[in-house]
Amino acid sequence: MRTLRYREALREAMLEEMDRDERVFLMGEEVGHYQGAYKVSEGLLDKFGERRVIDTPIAEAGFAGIGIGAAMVGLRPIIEFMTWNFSFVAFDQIISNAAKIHQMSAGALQVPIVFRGPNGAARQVAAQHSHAVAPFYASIPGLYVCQPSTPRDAKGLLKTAIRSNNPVVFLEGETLYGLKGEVPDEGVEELIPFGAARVARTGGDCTIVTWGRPYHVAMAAAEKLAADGIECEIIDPRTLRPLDLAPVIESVRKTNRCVVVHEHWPYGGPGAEIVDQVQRDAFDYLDAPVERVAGLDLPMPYALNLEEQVLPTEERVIDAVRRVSYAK
Amino acid sequence: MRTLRYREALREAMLEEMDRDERVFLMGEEVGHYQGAYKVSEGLLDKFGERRVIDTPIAEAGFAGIGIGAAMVGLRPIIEFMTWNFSFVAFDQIISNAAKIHQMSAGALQVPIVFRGPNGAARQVAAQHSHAVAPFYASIPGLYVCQPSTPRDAKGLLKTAIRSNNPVVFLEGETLYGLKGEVPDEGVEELIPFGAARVARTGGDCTIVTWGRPYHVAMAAAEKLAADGIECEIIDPRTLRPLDLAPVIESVRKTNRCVVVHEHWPYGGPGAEIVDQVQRDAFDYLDAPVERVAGLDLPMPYALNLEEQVLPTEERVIDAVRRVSYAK
Amino acid sequence: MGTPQPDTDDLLKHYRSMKVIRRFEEEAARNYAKGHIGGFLHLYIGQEAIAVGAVDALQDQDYVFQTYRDHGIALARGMSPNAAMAELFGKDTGCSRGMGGSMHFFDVENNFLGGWAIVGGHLAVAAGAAFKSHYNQEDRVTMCFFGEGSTNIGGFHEAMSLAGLWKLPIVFVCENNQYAMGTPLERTSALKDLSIKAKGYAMVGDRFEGHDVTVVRERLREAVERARSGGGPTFVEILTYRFRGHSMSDPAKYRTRTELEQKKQLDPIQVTHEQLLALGVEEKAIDDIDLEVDELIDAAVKFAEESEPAREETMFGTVYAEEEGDA
Amino acid sequence: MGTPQPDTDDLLKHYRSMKVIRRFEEEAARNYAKGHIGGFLHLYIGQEAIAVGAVDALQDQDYVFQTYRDHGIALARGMSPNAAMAELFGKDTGCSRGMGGSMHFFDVENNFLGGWAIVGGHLAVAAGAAFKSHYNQEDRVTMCFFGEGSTNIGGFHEAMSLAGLWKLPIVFVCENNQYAMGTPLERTSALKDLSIKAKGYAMVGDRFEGHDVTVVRERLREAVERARSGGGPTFVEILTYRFRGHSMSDPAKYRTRTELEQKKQLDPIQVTHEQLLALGVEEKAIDDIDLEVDELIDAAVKFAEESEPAREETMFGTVYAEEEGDA
Ligand SMILES: Cc1ncc(C[n+]2csc(CCOP(=O)(O)OP(=O)(O)O)c2C)c(N)n1
Ligand SMILES: Cc1ncc(C[n+]2csc(CCOP(=O)(O)OP(=O)(O)O)c2C)c(N)n1
Ligand SMILES: [Mg+2]
Ligand SMILES: [Mg+2]
Repeated sequence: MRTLRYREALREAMLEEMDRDERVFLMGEEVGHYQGAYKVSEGLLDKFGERRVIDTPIAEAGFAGIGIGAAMVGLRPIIEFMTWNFSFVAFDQIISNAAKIHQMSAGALQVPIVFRGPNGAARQVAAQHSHAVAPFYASIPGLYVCQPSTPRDAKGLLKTAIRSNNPVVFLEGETLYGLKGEVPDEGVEELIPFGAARVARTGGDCTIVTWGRPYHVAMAAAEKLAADGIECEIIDPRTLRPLDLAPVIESVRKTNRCVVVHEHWPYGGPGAEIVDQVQRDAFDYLDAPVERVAGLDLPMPYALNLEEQVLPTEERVIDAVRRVSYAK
Repeated sequence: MRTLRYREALREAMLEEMDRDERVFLMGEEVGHYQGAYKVSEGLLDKFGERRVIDTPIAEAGFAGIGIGAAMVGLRPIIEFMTWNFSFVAFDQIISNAAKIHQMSAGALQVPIVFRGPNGAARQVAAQHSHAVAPFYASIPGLYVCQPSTPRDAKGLLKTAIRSNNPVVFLEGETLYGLKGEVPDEGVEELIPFGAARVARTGGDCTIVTWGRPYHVAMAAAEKLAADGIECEIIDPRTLRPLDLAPVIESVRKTNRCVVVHEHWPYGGPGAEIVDQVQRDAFDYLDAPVERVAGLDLPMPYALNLEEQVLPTEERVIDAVRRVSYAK
Repeated sequence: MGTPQPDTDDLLKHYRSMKVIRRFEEEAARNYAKGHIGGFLHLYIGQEAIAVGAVDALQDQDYVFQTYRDHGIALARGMSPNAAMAELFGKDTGCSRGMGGSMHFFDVENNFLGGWAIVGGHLAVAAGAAFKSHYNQEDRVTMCFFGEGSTNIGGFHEAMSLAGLWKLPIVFVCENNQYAMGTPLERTSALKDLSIKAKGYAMVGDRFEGHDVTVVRERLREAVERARSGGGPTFVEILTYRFRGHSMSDPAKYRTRTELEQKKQLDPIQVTHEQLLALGVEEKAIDDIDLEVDELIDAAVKFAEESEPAREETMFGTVYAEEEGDA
Repeated sequence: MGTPQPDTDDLLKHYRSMKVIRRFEEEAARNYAKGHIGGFLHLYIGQEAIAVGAVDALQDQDYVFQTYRDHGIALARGMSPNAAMAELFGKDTGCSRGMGGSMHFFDVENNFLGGWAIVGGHLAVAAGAAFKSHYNQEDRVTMCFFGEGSTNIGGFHEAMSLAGLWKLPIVFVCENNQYAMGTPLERTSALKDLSIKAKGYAMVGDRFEGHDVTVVRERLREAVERARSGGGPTFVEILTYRFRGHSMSDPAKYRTRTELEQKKQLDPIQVTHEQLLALGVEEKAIDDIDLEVDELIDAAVKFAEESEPAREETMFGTVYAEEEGDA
């Protein structure tokens, strides 16, 4: 194992897959000459040239559509959105075209494409630049949705996404790019399958389902709770569509408690979907209602003191776990 | 009380509010000279003229944005999307602008605008034209979301929406437009408040939460279940944001069972949000997990035999109610 | 430039092809009225010379994209009337196995890549197919059709901007049939000559009448050759007219009977018929074609009626494509 | 047309206004480095003559919209440096009470309507403000600014199409500073002279250099008067250059030092300074302005530092507007 940053792990995944398959190319704003707005694609232009690392004008619907068309006829595009906030102007391309073509053509056409970029709050970038978009994309059949929390998952899932024959929404995090973590050594290929949740921490008192930036908040909260004798089992679904809750149900049968921790707004989305499935499939095992710790239900304000209050905090996670544990 | 069609009830609401307030205008594709793609706006051009009933080119993001800008500076636009499927090309205007301006400007600006049009399946219009969009819009703070099931609610909610100082997403139904129902007599003004669910049927055995087209499917299913001695209490939230579940919780305390019936895809959305809240607020009263009857998790096929299978059916509602009632 | 002289054999071929489309849609309309076809049905009647001329300007390996008004181009491109009619009937034998219906015809074998129902939504997708030819250095042009009402939407602009910037091998064909649903062009565009829009993208523009199939073929051939030879995209506006309503549910009250009658003077099939007679073709030879086409279409209806309905397996089996190593 | 002759009093006023913007942003940059300001900070340094000239071409009742690069126009339009700096510091005394930050300045009193951060997203909104003037027959023009990188996106096209069709009283000002983040225009547009895009919307276009504040005012005044007198919208491309990176995080490696130095020869503040001297204004008079501006900006920083942080009540209280009959 080596230690890599999340950003480097993503870069390696793209580099290896582009090396392996000439049909794979990267397209987006500033991905080439600028080396990526967040430096994820640094060095790729030098290695693969302008044919395969393509800087675009600001026209997300246009280049997302071009990616979809290119995928329909045999290429394997990686489309970078500088941030997922900018996918909203391309929303129709993703939901009406990418997610529909395989079925509308009765299987005659496939759309092997990856849409990727940073998702969620990025520290004080305010209301129009802080969207956590999983609720929109995870609800759409025909798409796969990945949201890796660690460098290792980032690399392994992105490789799987690039090799997939289906459209994949790949949610990264500006505040995760600098994060360091273990990644398999060079030459050791790891493809992480979709729909395989990962148990990140074991514990018998409360099950926590979490992913993305809040995953790290929950992990820290779990340590503090452990100091007070409450052991949390933390499960990261890694892909939000498909959603693998089997390990969660199994865990809840043991802990009889569940808390879901996520950045996206509280109304609906993967957070509510997980609660829906857990209360149905573990109904007889729950000793308390499933609780959620989510981003607050409002547009993101600019001021740091307020942004910190909007995003899930260790404190809110600890309170929720204590509530479902009926502990003070 | 009079009997009106859902379409006529909506038209009356617009007509009365346009009569009452000159700042209100209607803008959209074919709303004027063509009298509305679905004839909801029939006659409005003749009555109010081209200044206030405005046909647009096909440019949803453009005229949605124009509506938002006009609302910011004092007008009260009603923006018609020929169908909500076409709101996807205007998605960014709704989420990044309409829902954000009041907060970004710290309250200095308001966006009193209504986005309305038919939502959901419209019989064999296939994958790109059959979206039930509530999951997307109901998750966004800063918006209100209405989805009336009856002519009376359609009129009363639309009048409230037009008078609101906030952006309102108003979801109608192509398959509801012809539906007849009681509406208060002329001269009797009824404004139905947002966040006030309606108990449509009382019963002590199972609570059903439903809205839109499936509301009528559930009502029919309830009659059949009653014949077998299972009495359902049916509650229509009427607005999905804000979501008034107080009567649902109260009902579940009595029935100890709950089924949520909706057209939108199963993953997340209002359906899962309702389950999330019910399992939390009525935890000690539930004798069975909350069940859901939703549209199937796939793009809508064209063929009628398949479309009928995708949408919620009486049969599926009946099965769900029997399951939570532990009845064969 | 002077009007190109039609060649008799070509013209006979074109006449038959246009006739197939016309008769197919007349029967489709009849069966829609009977309730055998559902959803939206947008007829191409009156615009046939464009699809037929365009196909003759293309090569087999070239890609074609169209809006929901797609029966004409699909048939011209070689789709069997059986597969087309069966699709309208929602049958398993349809070109999209009953998944797509009228608006979503697909025929990958003939490089007809759909059938798209979101205005402006398929232009960038078509540019993507052209991008692939460019990426792989293939000798393959993409032709993308859309209506004049689609030129105000963002999807049009972004596809034009990117195709122009990257000199993609694509021809954008705007079928200006004067109306977007019930709205005439003068109420949707400040610009009257839409081909001027090409200037905004440093792109070549062209504009002409679309009732003479030979003219259509020759003018589009120029654009196709430009794309094929690396000269980049062309924006072509073709003036035409639809004789039916926007879709079956549209009574077309927004236009006068006189306007319609006057436009019908330039019915492309009539025009071709007269050209054939002028070239000395016997009335009898033309009647034979008409008869053969009638039989072809009647057989298509029969085929559609007798086919099995769309299958549940198709619906569940095409949400996601198989992955390597799947089942 | 010949270059218009500046009037000394106007020019002194313009010099001061540009100087306020320049010094404000220099201090903002310093405080960003110190960590007193967060998020994105896009500086307008080098483009000041456009904001100042534009404001002088407008009347008080006119509406102004800008992108995230909004400090310059906000200050030129009359926002107090205190409210502007406090916003950057995320304070309750800021122009958006700490909700918006650098990208979302708002100043309704001065009819400055934001501060928008989605490329192309505010053009239609601005057209909507113009639509209201048109609807209410008000004597009020809207001016909407955006960068050259924003001309490829759908939002640009739809706003231009609708404003042109309905002859809305709006002026679209494209500040062509040569780069969209790190990408020069030649890599984002096949068209070099962007003002040609106006033709695609049957709209009047104009194009000129933006370093001489008097030229900017005079040329924009024509467009503003056209809009005011019912002549419809104008698309204006102004050639300019930003001396700093796209935002604070951009080292601007994509351009050469020589290019930057050469562009700085046309620093609008320097140009104005020389024009003032040429008009016989004393160096001393100019120094006095500089001194007064320095104090103004220092006071603004002090004000921002000492203000109370943004308030929770504002955040919770501005998600929804009060309804009639609310509390
Ligand atoms: C984005 C979007 N908005 C609205 C519609 C509804 N609609 C379908 S066809 C049509 C008119 C299109 O007219 P035109 O582009 O001229 O093509 P034509 O039908 O005349 O061939 C409209 C408004 C749509 N399909 N997509
Ligand atoms: C739809 C969208 N895509 C991408 C971005 C990220 N972004 C912000 S500014 C910018 C460059 C804009 O350049 P230009 O329009 O020339 O304006 P300038 O910054 O030069 O003033 C980009 C790509 C965005 N804000 N919105
Ligand atoms: Mg048309
Ligand atoms: Mg620029």
